[in-house]
Amino acid sequence: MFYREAGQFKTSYQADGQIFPILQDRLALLVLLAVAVLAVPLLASPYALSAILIPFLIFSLAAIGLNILTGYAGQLSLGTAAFMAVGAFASYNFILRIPGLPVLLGFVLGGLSAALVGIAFGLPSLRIRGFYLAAATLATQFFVVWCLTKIPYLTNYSASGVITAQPIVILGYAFDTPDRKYLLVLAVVAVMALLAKNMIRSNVGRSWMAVRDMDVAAEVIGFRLMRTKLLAFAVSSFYCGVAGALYAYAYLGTVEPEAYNLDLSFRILFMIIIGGVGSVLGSFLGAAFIVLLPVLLNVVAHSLALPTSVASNLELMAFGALIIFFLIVEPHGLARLWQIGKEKLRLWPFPH
Amino acid sequence: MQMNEPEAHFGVGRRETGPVILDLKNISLSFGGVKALTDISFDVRQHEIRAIIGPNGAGKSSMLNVINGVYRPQQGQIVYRGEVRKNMDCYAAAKSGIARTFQNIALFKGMTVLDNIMTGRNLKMKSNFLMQALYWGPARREEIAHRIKAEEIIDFLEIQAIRKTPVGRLPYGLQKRVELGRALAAEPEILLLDEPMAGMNVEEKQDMCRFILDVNDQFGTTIVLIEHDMGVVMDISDRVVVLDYGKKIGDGTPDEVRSNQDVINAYLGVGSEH
Amino acid sequence: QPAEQYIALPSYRVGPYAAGGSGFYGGIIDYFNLVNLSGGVNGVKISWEECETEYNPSRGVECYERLKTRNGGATLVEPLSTGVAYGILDRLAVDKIPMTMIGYGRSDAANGKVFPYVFPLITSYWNQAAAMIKYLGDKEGGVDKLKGKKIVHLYHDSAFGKEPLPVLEALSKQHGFELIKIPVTPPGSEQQSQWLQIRQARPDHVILWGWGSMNAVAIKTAQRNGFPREKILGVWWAGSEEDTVPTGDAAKGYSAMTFNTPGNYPVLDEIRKKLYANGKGNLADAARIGSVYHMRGVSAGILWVEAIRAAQEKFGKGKRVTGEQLRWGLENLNVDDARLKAVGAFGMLPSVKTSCDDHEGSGAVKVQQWDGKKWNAITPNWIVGDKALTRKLLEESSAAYAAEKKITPACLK
Amino acid sequence: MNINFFFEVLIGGLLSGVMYALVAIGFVLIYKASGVFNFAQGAMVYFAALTCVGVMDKLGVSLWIALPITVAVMILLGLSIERVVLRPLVNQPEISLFMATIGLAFFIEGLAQLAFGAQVRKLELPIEDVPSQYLMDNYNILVSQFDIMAALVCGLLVTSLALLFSKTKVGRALRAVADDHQAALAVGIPLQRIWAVLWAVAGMVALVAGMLWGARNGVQFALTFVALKALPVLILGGFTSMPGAIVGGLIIGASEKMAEVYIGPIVGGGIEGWFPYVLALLFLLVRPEGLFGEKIIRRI
Amino acid sequence: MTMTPASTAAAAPVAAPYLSVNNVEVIYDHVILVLKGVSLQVPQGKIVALLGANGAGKSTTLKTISTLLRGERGDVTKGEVQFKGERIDQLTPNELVKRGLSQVMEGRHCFGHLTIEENLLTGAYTRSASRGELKESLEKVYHYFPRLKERRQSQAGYTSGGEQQMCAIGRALMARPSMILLDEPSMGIAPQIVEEIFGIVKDLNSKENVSFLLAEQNTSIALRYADFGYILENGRVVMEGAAADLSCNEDVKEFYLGVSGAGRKSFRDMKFYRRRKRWLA
Ligand SMILES: Nc1ncnc2c1ncn2[C@@H]1O[C@H](COP(=O)(O)OP(=O)(O)OP(=O)(O)O)[C@@H](O)[C@H]1O
Ligand SMILES: Nc1ncnc2c1ncn2[C@@H]1O[C@H](COP(=O)(O)OP(=O)(O)OP(=O)(O)O)[C@@H](O)[C@H]1O
Ligand SMILES: [Mg+2]
Ligand SMILES: [Mg+2]
Repeated sequence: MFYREAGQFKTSYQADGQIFPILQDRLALLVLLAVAVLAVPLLASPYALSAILIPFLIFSLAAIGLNILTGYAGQLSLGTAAFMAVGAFASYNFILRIPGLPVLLGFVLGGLSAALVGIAFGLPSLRIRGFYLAAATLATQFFVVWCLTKIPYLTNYSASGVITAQPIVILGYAFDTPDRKYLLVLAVVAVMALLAKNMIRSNVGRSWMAVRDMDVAAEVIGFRLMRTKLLAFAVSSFYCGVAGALYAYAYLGTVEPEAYNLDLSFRILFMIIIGGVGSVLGSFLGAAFIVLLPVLLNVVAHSLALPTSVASNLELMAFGALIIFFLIVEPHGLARLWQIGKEKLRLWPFPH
Repeated sequence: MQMNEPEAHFGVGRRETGPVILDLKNISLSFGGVKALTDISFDVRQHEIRAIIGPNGAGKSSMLNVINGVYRPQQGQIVYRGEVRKNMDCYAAAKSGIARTFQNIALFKGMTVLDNIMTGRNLKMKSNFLMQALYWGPARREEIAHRIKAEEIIDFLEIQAIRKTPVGRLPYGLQKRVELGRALAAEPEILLLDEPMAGMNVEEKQDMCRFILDVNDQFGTTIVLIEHDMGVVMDISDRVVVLDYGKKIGDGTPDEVRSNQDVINAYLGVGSEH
Repeated sequence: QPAEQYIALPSYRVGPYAAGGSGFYGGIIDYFNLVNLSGGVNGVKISWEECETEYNPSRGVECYERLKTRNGGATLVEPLSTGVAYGILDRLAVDKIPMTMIGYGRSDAANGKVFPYVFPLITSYWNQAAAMIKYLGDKEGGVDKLKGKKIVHLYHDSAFGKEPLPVLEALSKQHGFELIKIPVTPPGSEQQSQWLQIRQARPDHVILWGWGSMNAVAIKTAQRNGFPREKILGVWWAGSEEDTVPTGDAAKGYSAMTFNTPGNYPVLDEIRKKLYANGKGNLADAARIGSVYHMRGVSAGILWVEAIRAAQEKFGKGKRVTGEQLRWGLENLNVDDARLKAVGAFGMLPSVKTSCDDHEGSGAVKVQQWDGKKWNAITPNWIVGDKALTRKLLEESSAAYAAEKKITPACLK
Repeated sequence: MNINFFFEVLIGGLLSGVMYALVAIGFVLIYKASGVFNFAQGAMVYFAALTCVGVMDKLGVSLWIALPITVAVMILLGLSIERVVLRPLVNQPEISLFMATIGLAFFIEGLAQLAFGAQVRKLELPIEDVPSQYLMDNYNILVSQFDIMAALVCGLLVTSLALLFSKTKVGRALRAVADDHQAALAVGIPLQRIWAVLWAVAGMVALVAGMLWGARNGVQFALTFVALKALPVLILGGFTSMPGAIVGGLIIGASEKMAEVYIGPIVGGGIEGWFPYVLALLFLLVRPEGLFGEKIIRRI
Repeated sequence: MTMTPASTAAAAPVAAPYLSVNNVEVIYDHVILVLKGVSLQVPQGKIVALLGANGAGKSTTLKTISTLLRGERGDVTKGEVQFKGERIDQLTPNELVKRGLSQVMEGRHCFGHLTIEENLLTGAYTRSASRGELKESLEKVYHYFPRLKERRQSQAGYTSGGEQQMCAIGRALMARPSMILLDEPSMGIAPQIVEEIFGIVKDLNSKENVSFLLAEQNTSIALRYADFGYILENGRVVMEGAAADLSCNEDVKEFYLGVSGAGRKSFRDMKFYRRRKRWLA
């Protein structure tokens, strides 16, 4: 009843081109942001902030990155964690070796390094497609982690091969408590999500989607395949790189290259598939699903007074089963489910 | 632009056919053992509607593919606007004003109708991706300017109601129309249409013809058209080239072609009343 | 409600390392149950909560954050995972919760001035590496006999496998043996080329610095290539039943480091009698009692309980101690042979005495050998390597860490 | 260069390649029949091996009794996967199906460990993994007799499956299904039944792989990782080709060992993890569909 | 408006329906209502044409019958389909083909990697035919479509649009069905061949008693060959009747045949965009 499009006429194309053309959506987003910025840091426990919300936001960012590449540009990739690792280790080295470098700039440089690596490993995509490309991107994954363990310079010659993120200080203000870190991450993620949304509704975004849907036709229309694909790799890796840096700086603190292993790549991939391939909202929903579900299952399973190993295994099985369940309900992911829900609501109470 | 107002068409005379704009000389193309095109030459004049007809597998689509650079002919030469090209490449073709539609609809299935049409305008967009990411100033103005053009095309093709629908969900006939829209969005000099009216009923074909004629009249767009409906071909085209088994067997005005015995044997069939 | 001493156990019982996780945490919990049966530590019962990490750093951090505030706040944490340990390393001092890293993690964390809340108890990788060389030297009849010998370091190609390199390299220079480093890409399910290289090099000894499935594969591949297992010496993460049983007879003669002497002890008997006989054991399979991982868990339990005891001595008997107080307990641990005898574990683990400078407390290890059925200790005494060397490395490395993190090294009270 | 050693490396590599191929076959089977990359293959290998030793353990029976029981379990598993997971997902985007197999992998892993516990087990096949004395004495070359048997088994498997695909109408139908689910349904190919059968066969192949790998490395969770070794084999050989799996396996096996032994020491070693992938990648640049894979048709 | 749905009832087929669709309603994606209660019948041995503008729901109707809708996230929310007196809405397409009901899908859908001949052979999957029988069937298809014989060894993905269309039709014939659902068979086919295809349809119909339900845009030819016709608009049947009656109907003439009073108008002379006329909208 309250969710209506009717009566909201767009008088300009500008208004129609908005990210959220429906007033209720805009209001909801504003409320959400207000809650996220004002209420959450006050109300949420440090646990929720530092163990749920921060990783949730960071993973969402990585998922947006992967979604740009896989969801929008159609290039299936399993190397996400590698790009995250490049972002983290590059940021670490820039901040370490350039005295006085602002941390945020360090993240940007980390992201740019990841983008460069992304371009290098994106080159094969000009010839290879689909699962072949996916399997080939594993080369990135293994190669990058190998480099990080083999080149002591990158870990500042630490004997154990781990890096310890420098404290985050921006303009003299230390982001050292969970709520501060949360706000920093939130800001970065919100801005980057907005930028992603902008790209997607402009020509770049359309070029990616065109290449995804039918690359030959895209070429005939005048998109240059090489440029488009490499740009997608670069932008995607940039996002992943920044996410990787945040993962090290705002979340783990001390990391070994192994933290960016194949497992992490897969987790990010799960997020976009479950959330919705080709949807920024889906990246968030998917990240929430993959971050929260195991926690919920863990809490539930361990409150059943089952032997721990039984509980742990049941948890794993339930996780797998729920993934399958949601895919069967909606193969296009949670974002589509959400959209259908909204469409129903829009029509409600007169369905047809 | 007021091309969606029917009245506008009264009094608008057909443009005169101009000089040769595209000249194909001795094109041969084969795939492994299959000879798709053998030594074909024909030209296209500015502003004309040029039809290509022929039985299935004659090489019509391949011909279009050669023109806009999807296929590279093994032999032959393409002269476009006076420039000789051994072969085109897709991007160069698009850049120099050749747009097309495809026989097996090649729309971007996951995108909305509006976005599909907007992709057609990509070569006209100048702002770089950073500006677009910021959606700021010039990038935003540019986007809106192009949106206006796209909306004109949408109005023209009468597909307003589906502008936000993902094209994958549309019925076949409408997809054909959207594809035409995408090609039109590029404001091409030459428009290559591969069976634009397949899968339409008479009423829809009439509309489609009208669209084509209007584009041709108003913008002077040169049109190369493949179509199996002889009624349509004979009615709207200026000249027709007939292919069979990759060879040219006829070329001329519709009337000439209609009475060409080779063409009747190979394609039209006797007693075809179209 | 009686006070309880709550300990956070971010454990893992599924995934690739489930076998180790279930044994280790099973041992801890068995010991806790045993202590609680006899009334707890001076009447304070121990409570704990587990959380499945799947050995994944991100999930481990979540577990830690979730567990740490439960039940009035965790007073100790043990993730048994380097990745998870690193992920929470920075948070410990803020949360004032001590963490033990029993037999893993960065060796320089033994410096309590830089890592006040971290306790790599019993022994660290560096001391283990030093002890290994000492043992090999003794086997040859003295470390000086190592001159001109060839030792292969076959390692898990990760931070873990590279950790001992500074020690091994320094010792190779010092004693004049040739060190051949051969990495194995994790997870290491294929090692044909490495073992061919080893066979080619004809080394006198092979140090197997492996983890997880890599170990069984190494032993099997050695057999396949006809390399004598007697010449292979594994680290303690390559020295459990889980590493040898799946290889069948191939592991016969293979030896590995350990900080528990295999055998039976009164404490294990009690666990059998009081817990498993009444269906209260934590292991699914009672046959695993006294297995390497289980014993390691029991040892952890013993040390923690002793730390609690020590902290209670100082801060109030019969009362729950806080994380900060337990940290003190861990830093002032003195589990000597008498104490071990009292808890029925004499000989099971070396005596442990910690201080602010030395959060490790021992550094002594043994070598055990697999006879095809079970592990047997083959060194009657605890071995300690060149501790001066490891101390030097430790100081350097932890100083670098302190500099990077802008920490001023100091002992906490 | 020591020529004898060179041959040892080469042969060792080729035989390792056979082991990879064994796992790759399972992937090819499912990919060919549905165009889906079956992420759960590794989990199935683990599940099969664990079920076999688990049954031996729990029921105290011999290998020869446990094997048929495991076969039955694997068939049941295949049938249920088709019924519960695949049937509702016919004609959905490939990536969703791929994801479903990931969910499946979790489920199977949990199920296996729940049923039989997480501890590492040994699996002893009647053939021992020691160097073949015969070859040692006569040619002074070291080859494990176990590997020779594995190669034979693998060859047999590939031949019979390749024949199935190329010579029977079911094979043709499978290729049709991989191209277009909807059209395959329309011509009356009983997609459901075919999938059920195939997943059952894939379960069997997983069992064979699980037995051999399990005997080699012990039956443990890490068996699920052997899939990672099979991937470069797949891309090199082509996702859709049985012979490709074996040829790809041999190439990957031999070249990765060569690389590790001869290039590894120069760059610090441990390159086996990525080398096969890079090799396969370079190869793809020349032939984007792999050695024997079906050519990708791009036409408009 | 001269004709109401009710008044056509008299013209409805009298023979017991071979295939009958009763009041089906179809929703895509849980929200898009496409068929709003469609009913139609195909008597045995007859050819029935299903006509209608783009998006009217013709293809959806055919997919409902062949139960291929499931794969496209479409749900039949109401109504039922009967074939030979049995409900078939719960059967799998494989069972339907076995019972003699085959569909030629719109938009070709050949198996790109299979050769033309292999494509045709998959069509015979449900038959347990001997090699000889298969060969005979193949020859028959090749006889109908000589072009296919020339391209028999080419991968279908590389053949021309028309060739693929022929392949799709030929493939359905290979199953020797007793009822064929044809979705736009004439699309993209040269006029001569179109006549031939319809000739084949008539042939099969009269010689082998195969029934047809064909969705077709080429109204004139469809009505020429069909016995009955249904006109679909916006997911509803708006008109039905004997083919001959329909082709005489003024509205049909104007909107579907493009002829009005003075005979066929040239496409060039259409000065106005047609305001689409709808019976119910
Ligand atoms: N998979 C789908 N998801 C959502 N909507 C669909 C889907 N398929 C078809 N539709 C919608 O259903 C309606 C009917 O489509 P259908 O394909 O049945 O029309 P048709 O009569 O066959 O048209 P045409 O003559 O163009 O082939 C259209 O409005 C279309 O947008
Ligand atoms: N990429 C290709 N590879 C191999 N053969 C091809 C390729 N493209 C076209 N052909 C062959 O070339 C011939 C001409 O094809 P083309 O698509 O040009 O025919 P057409 O005239 O458009 O026919 P239709 O009217 O059926 O669309 C056909 O026999 C076709 O099989
Ligand atoms: Mg064509
Ligand atoms: Mg249709």
